[in-house]
Amino acid sequence: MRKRYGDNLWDLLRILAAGAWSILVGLYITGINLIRPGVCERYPRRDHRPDYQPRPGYRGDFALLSDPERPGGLRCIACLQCQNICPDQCIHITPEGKGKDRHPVQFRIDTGLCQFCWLCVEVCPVAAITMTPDYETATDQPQKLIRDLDTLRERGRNIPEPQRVEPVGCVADGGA
Amino acid sequence: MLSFIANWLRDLLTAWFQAWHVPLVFVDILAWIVGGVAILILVMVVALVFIYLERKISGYIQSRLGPERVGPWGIFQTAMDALKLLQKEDIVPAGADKILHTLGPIAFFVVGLLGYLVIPWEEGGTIARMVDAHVGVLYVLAFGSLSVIGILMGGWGSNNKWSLLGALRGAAQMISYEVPMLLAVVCVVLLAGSLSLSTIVDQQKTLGLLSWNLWRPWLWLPVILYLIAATAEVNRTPFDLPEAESELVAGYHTEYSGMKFAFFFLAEYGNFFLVGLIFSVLFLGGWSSPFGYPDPLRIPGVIWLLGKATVTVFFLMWVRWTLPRLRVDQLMSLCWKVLLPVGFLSLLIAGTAALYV
Amino acid sequence: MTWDPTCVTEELVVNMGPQHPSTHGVLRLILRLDGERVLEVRPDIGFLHSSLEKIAERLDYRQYLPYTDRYDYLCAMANELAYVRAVESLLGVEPTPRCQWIRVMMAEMNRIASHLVYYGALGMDTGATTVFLYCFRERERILQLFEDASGQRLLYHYFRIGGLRNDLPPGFCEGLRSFLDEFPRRVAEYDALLTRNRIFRSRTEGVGYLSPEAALSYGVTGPTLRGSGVSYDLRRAAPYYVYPELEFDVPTRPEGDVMARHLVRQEEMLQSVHLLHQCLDRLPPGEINVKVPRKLKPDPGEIYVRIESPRGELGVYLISDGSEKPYRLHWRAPSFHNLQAYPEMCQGAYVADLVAILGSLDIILGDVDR
Amino acid sequence: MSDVQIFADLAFYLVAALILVSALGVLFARRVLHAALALLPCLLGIAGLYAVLAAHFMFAVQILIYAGAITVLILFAVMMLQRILGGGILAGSHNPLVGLLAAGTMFLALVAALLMTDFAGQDPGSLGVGNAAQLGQALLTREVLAFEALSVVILAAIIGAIVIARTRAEGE
Repeated sequence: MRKRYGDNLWDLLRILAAGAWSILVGLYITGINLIRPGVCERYPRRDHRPDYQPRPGYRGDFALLSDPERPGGLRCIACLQCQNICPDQCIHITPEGKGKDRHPVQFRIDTGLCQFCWLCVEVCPVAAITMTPDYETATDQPQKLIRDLDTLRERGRNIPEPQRVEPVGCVADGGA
Repeated sequence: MLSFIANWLRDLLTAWFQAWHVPLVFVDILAWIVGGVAILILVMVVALVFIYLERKISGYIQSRLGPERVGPWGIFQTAMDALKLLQKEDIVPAGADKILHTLGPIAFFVVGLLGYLVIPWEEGGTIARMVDAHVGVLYVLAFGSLSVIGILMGGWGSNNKWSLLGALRGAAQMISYEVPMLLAVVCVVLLAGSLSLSTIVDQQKTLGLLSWNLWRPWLWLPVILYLIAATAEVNRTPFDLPEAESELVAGYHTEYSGMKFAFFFLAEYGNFFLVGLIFSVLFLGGWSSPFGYPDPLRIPGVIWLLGKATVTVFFLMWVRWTLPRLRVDQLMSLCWKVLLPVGFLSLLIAGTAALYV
Repeated sequence: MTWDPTCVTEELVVNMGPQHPSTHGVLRLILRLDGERVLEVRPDIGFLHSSLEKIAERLDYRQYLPYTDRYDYLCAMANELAYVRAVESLLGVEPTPRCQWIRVMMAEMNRIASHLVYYGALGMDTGATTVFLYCFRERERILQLFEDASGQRLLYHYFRIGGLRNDLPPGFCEGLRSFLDEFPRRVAEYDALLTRNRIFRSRTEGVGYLSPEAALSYGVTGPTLRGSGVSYDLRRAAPYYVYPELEFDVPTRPEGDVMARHLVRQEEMLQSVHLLHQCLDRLPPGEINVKVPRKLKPDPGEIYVRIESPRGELGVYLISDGSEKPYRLHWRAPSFHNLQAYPEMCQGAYVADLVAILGSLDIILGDVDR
Repeated sequence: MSDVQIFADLAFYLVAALILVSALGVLFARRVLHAALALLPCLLGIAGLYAVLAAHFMFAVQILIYAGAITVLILFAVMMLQRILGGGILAGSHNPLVGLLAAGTMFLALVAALLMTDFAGQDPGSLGVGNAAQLGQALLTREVLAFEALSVVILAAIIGAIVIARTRAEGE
């Protein structure tokens, strides 16, 4: 039930004093925070943490790992498992060749449709597809969101091994 | 310094006008025009600066950075925003009362400027000197009470229910809080024995910091009262109900864009700074130096006044970014049940002090 | 002089939303106002309908998992937990102990993160903008931990059927511990800045009253129910995973107003800190994944699994017809049920109370509309 | 005639024109809201008249009370009473005869007052109508009976308003 303040004078004064005190406490807290350094980062300027990179395993952009001994220079065997598991059907692969020579001639990922769930990376039997920690993928042109084979190959050229999270976990004592 | 320039100009003009047989009354008219333009520029600059400061201070309070892109530390951000607003299309909502929609921000802006005319910038340095000599305090309050008309016009003319609700809230709030504000000011007037702002400052100048009205215990209640009521008059948190964004979208200026919005916005900060100026004049010794009279540092009075007003404004900004907003009924009961009795009490105290201290 | 019958204060019908700063998304409230008083409020939902239940019928069990993150985006871990538990129960798979501990940890961290958003949003609704950013500052640290563990900040897709995406990364436990050590001090700061503020108290105390009977009959759950004095928490009432082994209180408040719900959530954050300390102390080593078949084909049957999400009882009702895809999936969304009690709470409220009450319900429109 | 006098005369005619025009606006505005808004320049013009007479106190009080408070109250009431956003009530004369009678009586009274006043010997400054101190002294000494009577009337009005508001609140 709604209390009626000010029914008696003493109550009113007490409430006013407590209210004024609570406001002063609030001012103290905001005042302290005014002096504390801010936590925001000057994002595109990067003078805060210039070498910041997300951890391995961050789901940013796609890359296809290279293997110079295989046709097409890619590890990918065009088994279509990633295309099949993709919930958004954003991967389109055109395979070529039979058996050991099977490789993709077209590998298209529409990152505009992608929900970055990492399922394609998990399902890949040869660890050919991976995701890189590139997080600045925004664009104002939808066609720039589509990654084709050349882009993916180029991105994967500098990645020696697929980006996986190390299986080192912490246990009860808090150590790694 | 200012009055020196003004006097020199006046003498020059008088000489010219006499030479050309122009009635001398035009010297006064010209002085008014020059003063008015100066005030207009001042208010514009002040509003831009304080919008920037508000954003920066709120940023720091909230562990953010605030604007920092345009210019060093983002100091040109508000200027750029103003430019952007000027370029924008002027949208009048369908079914709106076009005349009122246009008149609203203009009325708000013009009325906001008028209060500056009687502020004593330095010794004897008001623009409307005749008015200030008789009723300076009342004059400021009178034009403060008019600013609600602009809000009502804008809120009504927008043909939007949120605007209307905001305007009605604004009207109710500003009329109500005028009363405690008047009571607080009357306490100072009682002690000063004059309605003139210059006289009120003159009484606080002798010992510098020590002779400020702020240190007189019988004026402490009016100080608090004035700060609360003035915050409510300029619609700032915790009394920003007319434009409460979480309730009324943007209140009375929901439907405004471009120039007209800029007018509302600038005038709001103009009014806000005016509150700081009047507080400095009433309680912080106005243009007088805090180190005694005459100023040992020889800093112009305008600087002191602007500095004091800035400190007041900073305090109110700090309050704004700390407190939640009151509800309409609580706003009204705070005004009529708490502030009004406290106002009468402080009037009693101030009256007693005026008689016996 | 004739009296013009139109010359009366007329009721004002206002659309609040779907585009309104404080309807927490795209909710449309149809208000009937008498001045500032609310005569009637009718929530109109469905603007964020994303047919998540239908999507489930199109995809197989594994593919649907990333979608669960997306409908209640503030506690994605809880959604994943509910769904993963449902599928695993249907399959008869029991996750490893370490996996269970980590899942509980993640769910509790997500509870803190979600309550922080609630906390700040209520402050925002009542006009105190600053506490919102303080809450986001602390939430950011949790999100950073989530990003380290799962690779994403908001839509984690961290749980898998039968286990987890990966084990906890190095440094995770240290990071969490330092956060947990600092966080209670931050809560005390919010408490002093917002909760104990006189203006905030007068805005929330006695506002939006919901009686325990009404709450139960509307199917209200979670902190909103506990704010009405009903001590009902699925972590206690129908415990799952390691909750029976953990020690925690179920905070309850009898007042049934906005403030009561607010205090319940504030206390819950501290309880979650307590729970997380226990999790960190007792986290067992071992495997995190159990082998599940590549093609998931549960036996025909149906199951209802519920967990305590930050918003209340989150249930998954799953029917399998023996194929790779669910035959039917239904979410029992806590926000949807809590929102039903909203018109009841708003009786006799002011316009300004509407947003405070809505804030105290802590609804997510993605959760309401699914 | 001095320069100041010319200036004052000019100001007087300007202000008088403003008052007349806006008063006609009040009379002939089609919407009540516009009529209420037209009242504003009218009242401000009257304040201007006081300013021309160097009655600064009256000038400020006129703005503060009439323009700032009464007009706002009228506007407020009009807005509350209007069918909200429904076009607005149209102004019209419901009973021209009574109105004419009232206006005529007022006019006669004003003319009589004008005729009975001796303007020649009066200097606006010496009257002290605009001086706060003199006005206050007059109110608390010579005119104290009228002052007190007025305050009783206002008190009664306040109590009456509260009573009306209370019964409505309980009736809800």
